[in-house]
Amino acid sequence: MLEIFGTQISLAPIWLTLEVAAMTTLVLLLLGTPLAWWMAQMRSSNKVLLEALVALPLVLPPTVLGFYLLIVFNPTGPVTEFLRFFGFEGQLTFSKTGLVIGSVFYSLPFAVQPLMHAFEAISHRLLDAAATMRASFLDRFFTIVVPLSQRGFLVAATLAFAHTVGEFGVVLMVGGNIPGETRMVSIDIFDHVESLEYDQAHILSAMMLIFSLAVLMTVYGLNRRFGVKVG
Amino acid sequence: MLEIFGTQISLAPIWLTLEVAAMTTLVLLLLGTPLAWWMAQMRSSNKVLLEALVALPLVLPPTVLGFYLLIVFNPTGPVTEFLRFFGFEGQLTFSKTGLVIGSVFYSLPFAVQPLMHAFEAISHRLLDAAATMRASFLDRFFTIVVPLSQRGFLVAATLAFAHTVGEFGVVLMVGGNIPGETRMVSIDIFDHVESLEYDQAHILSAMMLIFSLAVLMTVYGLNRRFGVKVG
Amino acid sequence: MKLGSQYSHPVTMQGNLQLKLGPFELDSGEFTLPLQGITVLFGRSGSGKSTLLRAISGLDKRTHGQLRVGEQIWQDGRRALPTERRHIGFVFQDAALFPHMNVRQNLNYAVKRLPKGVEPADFDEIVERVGIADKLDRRVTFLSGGERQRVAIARALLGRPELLCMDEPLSALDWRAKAELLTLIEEVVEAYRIPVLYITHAPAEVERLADRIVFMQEGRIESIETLQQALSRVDSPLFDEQGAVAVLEGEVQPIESGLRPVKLGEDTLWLSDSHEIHKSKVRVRVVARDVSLALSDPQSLSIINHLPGKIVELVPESEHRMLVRVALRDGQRLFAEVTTQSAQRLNLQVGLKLFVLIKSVALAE
Amino acid sequence: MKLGSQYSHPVTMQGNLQLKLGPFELDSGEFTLPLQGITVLFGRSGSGKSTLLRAISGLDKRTHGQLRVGEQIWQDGRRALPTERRHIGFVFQDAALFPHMNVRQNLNYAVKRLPKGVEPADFDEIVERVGIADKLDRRVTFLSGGERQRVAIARALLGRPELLCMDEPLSALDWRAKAELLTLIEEVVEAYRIPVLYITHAPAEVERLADRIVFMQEGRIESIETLQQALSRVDSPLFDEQGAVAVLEGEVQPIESGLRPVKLGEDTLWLSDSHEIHKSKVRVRVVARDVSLALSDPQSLSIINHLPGKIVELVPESEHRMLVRVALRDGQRLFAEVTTQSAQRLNLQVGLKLFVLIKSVALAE
Amino acid sequence: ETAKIAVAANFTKTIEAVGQAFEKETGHQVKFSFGPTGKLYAQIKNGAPFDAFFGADERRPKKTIEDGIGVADSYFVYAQGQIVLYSANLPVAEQPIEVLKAAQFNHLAVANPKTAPYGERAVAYLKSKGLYDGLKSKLVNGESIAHAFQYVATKNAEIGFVAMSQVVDPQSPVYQKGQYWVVPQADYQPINQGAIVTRRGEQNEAVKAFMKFIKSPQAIKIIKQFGYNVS
Ligand SMILES: Nc1ncnc2c1ncn2[C@@H]1O[C@H](COP(=O)(O)OP(=O)(O)OP(=O)(O)O)[C@@H](O)[C@H]1O
Ligand SMILES: Nc1ncnc2c1ncn2[C@@H]1O[C@H](COP(=O)(O)OP(=O)(O)OP(=O)(O)O)[C@@H](O)[C@H]1O
Ligand SMILES: [Mg+2]
Ligand SMILES: [Mg+2]
Repeated sequence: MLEIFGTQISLAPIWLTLEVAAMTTLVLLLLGTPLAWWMAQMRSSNKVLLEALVALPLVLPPTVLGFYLLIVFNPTGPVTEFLRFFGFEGQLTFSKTGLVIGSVFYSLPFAVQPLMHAFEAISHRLLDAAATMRASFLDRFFTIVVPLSQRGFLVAATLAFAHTVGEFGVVLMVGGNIPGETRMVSIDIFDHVESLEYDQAHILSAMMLIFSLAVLMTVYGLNRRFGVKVG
Repeated sequence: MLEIFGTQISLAPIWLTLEVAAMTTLVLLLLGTPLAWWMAQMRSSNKVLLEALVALPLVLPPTVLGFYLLIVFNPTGPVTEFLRFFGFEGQLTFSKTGLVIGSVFYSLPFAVQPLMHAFEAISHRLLDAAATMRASFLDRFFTIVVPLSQRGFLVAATLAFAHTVGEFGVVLMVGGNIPGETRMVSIDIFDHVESLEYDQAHILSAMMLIFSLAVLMTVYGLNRRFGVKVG
Repeated sequence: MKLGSQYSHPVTMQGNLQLKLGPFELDSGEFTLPLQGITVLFGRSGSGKSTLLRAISGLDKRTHGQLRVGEQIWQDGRRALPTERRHIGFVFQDAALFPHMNVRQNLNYAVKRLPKGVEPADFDEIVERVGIADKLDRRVTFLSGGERQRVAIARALLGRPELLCMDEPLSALDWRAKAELLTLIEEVVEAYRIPVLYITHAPAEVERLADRIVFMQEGRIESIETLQQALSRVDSPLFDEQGAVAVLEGEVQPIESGLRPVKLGEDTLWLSDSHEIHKSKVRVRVVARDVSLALSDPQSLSIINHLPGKIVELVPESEHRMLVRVALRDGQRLFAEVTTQSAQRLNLQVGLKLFVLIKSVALAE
Repeated sequence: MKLGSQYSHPVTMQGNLQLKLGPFELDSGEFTLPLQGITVLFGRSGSGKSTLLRAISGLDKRTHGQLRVGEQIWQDGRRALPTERRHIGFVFQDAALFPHMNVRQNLNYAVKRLPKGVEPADFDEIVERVGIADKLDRRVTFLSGGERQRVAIARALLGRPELLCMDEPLSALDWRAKAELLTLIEEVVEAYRIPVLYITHAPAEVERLADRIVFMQEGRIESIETLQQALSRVDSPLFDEQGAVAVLEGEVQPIESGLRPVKLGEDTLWLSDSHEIHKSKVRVRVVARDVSLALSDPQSLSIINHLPGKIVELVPESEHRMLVRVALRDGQRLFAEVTTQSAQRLNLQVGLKLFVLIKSVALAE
Repeated sequence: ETAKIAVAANFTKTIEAVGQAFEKETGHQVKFSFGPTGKLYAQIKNGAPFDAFFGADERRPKKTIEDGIGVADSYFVYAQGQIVLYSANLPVAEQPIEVLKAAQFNHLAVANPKTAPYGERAVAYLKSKGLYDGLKSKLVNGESIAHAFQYVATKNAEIGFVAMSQVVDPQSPVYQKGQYWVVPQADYQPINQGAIVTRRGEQNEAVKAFMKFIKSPQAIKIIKQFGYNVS
């Protein structure tokens, strides 16, 4: 609990939000990187189809997306059964795992797009040069592609993070708004608005905005100071 | 009214959604183009700050964003007064205008980012060449920049359109869910889910997905066939 | 400034331009340039040639200083006449064709934007002369480097510029394309009488084209000289690995038994280049190392160019080599490079009459 | 293939590669190439030189066909040994330095990835020889074009390649940088005895460097010839606007009164290039147009190179010009270009003994 | 023991007060998750870990029993909502019907009659009084009763049917501002808010204790304080 201007602010949702957003960002970078690389290598016709598919979650309202995720990840549903087969215990929905899965779906395009643009901009001759120096594919990827796509990773991470922080519909649907477990800041603000606690809502919103702006600017600032300027 | 598999589907929200999405896309292109151009010309330090600012609406949950829009747009508030000064009649909330303005805020980053990338990729020497042939700035913009940023405009338009179609929180908060005036498909689906009319919800969702995929692919396909391949 | 007015009497460009680009600073200093014929900007890489040309064209908004062309003020402090109102044409090193238009559309871009009252140039004639008549409907992305430059030149000409700027228009091309386009540029400049500012760092191009040369160094204009002035220095920046060079001007005669006679006063130089020449006056480039000296007119020798001349100067080049400047009978001068040994053996001295033997002579290109 | 094994007896590359790139089709045909010394790939722009070199290096996954180097199979149908296991070095036209690393990091990239058991090359020596010892901590984005290529060459050498591929490594450079780097490449190749595949379309580079030449045309290998074979044809593709050229090989002698004597058998050619030479054998490039013929040894003439020779062939070049092939006393041959008029005047005929006058002679570069 | 209870969003504040009293009294823990009733229902149906479900109406709690998720005989009505007509400027306290008849306002806010019982009752009331047709074009629908209230509180709608609980709350932004009129309970079907225990919570001691506690006079007093009726 934190007191600001005489108003009680519960901190648990804030920590949870940061944790979920961080995990989502991590998962998105891990999944999005190979996907974006693959898309960047494609010829234009398939690429646009894939781009369209990746952008498709955008079209569904998040609550509706959450509704379908709820149905798909139902504890007696096939996906959970499938995972259980591999030793997965527990439930996908109404847990942090569920929040992360939902957010990953929802923010996928924001991670994939900037990465793809960054990868497309890398000169293949640099990779060729590395190959002639006996660098294997993974070696080339980590020593050439990753450092040169720094800005793409940065944009992907910040967009994914920001979008997850501001995420509401999916999280509410898939998470269940359980205090201390799946109640994120966005839902908390909403609850405060619902119960006429506008002061808390205002303070929380302001905190999120200021915090996010601070994070964005620090990250961009660091990038600017230490980043590679290419081209 | 349309009957699919014995289920009544009201078409009005669909038309409204398409209309609002189209208008939002138009407004975003009109506003986003100069903003993106300006950002593309900037040196990197200010640019990242501006990029962060443009991305900021992402951090607020749409419902919360909508809540603040409700406060800002109230008919006796300064924004409405300001607009009234320019001859604007009526109210922003509970109107299509309000929906469009709300969606514009919400989707701004998705229009600005791809446009900025596209503009950055244009060789300034082409603009120089056009200037030596007596083309004024606007002339150069429309005859060189716009055709060469075709793909950026396409991505911006499709993302903005898709995001508006799937937009929920802001529209819900600001619109007033007036049938035929501000009830969009996303809210309609939500209402169906709320009142346990899952069949209608499924059918509407499927329609939106299929329609969106069709639109995206047609647009990308046309672009591929008639588009300019540069570089 | 009325279009065409400069054709009769040359307009003067007068200026003093500054432009700071990161660590680099262009500061031209006061300069005055008659806009007539071809003016070459010459200098080492990074000396600011491109920057100056862009400043003159108004393509860099950060320029300040003064620039006046004829009666018209192009730059005054930070206030600048926008490029689109300077009536210039620009040919860039990489052509800068619009990739979303075909060749004809690229050309028409210039034609459509001619100011009212300016008569369009003869489209067909220019296209024909530049040699792209059969490529008008091609996508520009499918053109070769030489073809692209031709289109760029045609496009610039169709804009009826009052000044044509060219920034290394040929440097990306191979020698064959280069040779063809040099001829084209020469012809075009002569035919349309447009003053040209031309950047190159190839001395051969300078010798072929230049009426005057603007030497640049570290962002400054060092000097503005005519070609003859520039070549008369022994340490001219125009001399490259081939060493000293002279350029002789002569009148072309009809071909005789496969050789092209070029009259230098009463004497004749025979060129082996037998390709067609449309001009009456040509420049001939003579490298000092290709020139031998003989005290008497030698016989039983396959060298055909033996010209009588007189030594006007002996310039030691190094311990063992020297340059001998020889005046021909019509007053034009050229260099011969000889070893000090030979000079002693032949007893070379100023005033000595002798024969200049030139083995290989080429039109300046 | 053990590292260094090819130094003693040359490995052979044998192959037949296909690669389709849009409208362009590379189909090398069967070829056999001893991997020793410098092999130049020569051909017009678009003939497929780069494509072939990339196919040989395994840089294009779409390649198919056969390729065997020594005992090792590099390509068999669609199966290909990945580039990183071919132990090649590659120097690209634009250097392809890693922009996020400084010079030292670029160099170490190669060193760190040497296979176990391969002894690293002497870093300091290579860096010194290539002339970048004082630039190791520079950001590569701040290097000039020539410096970039030096780093690229050093980087390739530090990878201890068993084959060095170079795709027009000098074409983006000006003549000064070009001359320096040509010397460097020559030295390096001699010092480290690495076989080289070298692409260029500059005949001067071919004449200077090539041990053998792979002529390419429209995606095919037309022929593989030694330099002498290639130059002995009158219509050699190596001849450019300067016309026919001969390359003479001779032994360098110490400088005498500012001139560099090069022994061709008993006769001596005097070069005016007096820069340092670290080799005993050099190639000298003689352009046919620079060669004059005299029936008797002429006196009172500043030309210092008078070599006795004998006409072995007369080749009409055009109606009015001919090439005269002359054998020197040590058997090496060169061309002289003369007008038909002169030929008649001097009564030139096969077997005629005469003197060859060479005004300007340069080391091939 | 801990009980996880899903509660309709309109009851957020009330049940938190009850919960605090309960925890003090019994030592058990309760965790409340809030959301729209339909969404909570969908979550419970898809395996959400809730031990009890407090809906905003009768229908959806009862449906869980039909679905076999709710314990058959656990259903009871824990509160009845009261509708009030609120306006900041119009004299609704003295002349409610006249104000509605005169219709000198642009917007009348109600909760969505399709999904929220407050809205449904309000519309039914208007119909029964013959006022509906005259006001139909001025109705704006809040997604929930809280949302309808926001329209009024932010002055986007001049007048609205809201919940008693929202105007009597001392934290409410309209507390002791403007006027309200309590719609006579006899004029509309009671808004029964029903609750059930889920099969999952059947054995949970905390749930049993809470269900008992909420029927206690102490709890009823709290509920009434917040503006609800308890029959
Ligand atoms: N936009 C820029 N920002 C910073 N420095 C620049 C910029 N443009 C050019 N320079 C620098 O200004 C200097 C002069 O450049 P400029 O292109 O005018 O030279 P140049 O004489 O045309 O050379 P070259 O013969 O290589 O074309 C160079 O050192 C270059 O690096
Ligand atoms: N990725 C590609 N896709 C399609 N065509 C290509 C591709 N790469 C090269 N080509 C075409 O293949 C042909 C041969 O190209 P290549 O680069 O091998 O020629 P080159 O002999 O190296 O020419 P240059 O001397 O100009 O470098 C050219 O016509 C070129 O346009
Ligand atoms: Mg330049
Ligand atoms: Mg090539």
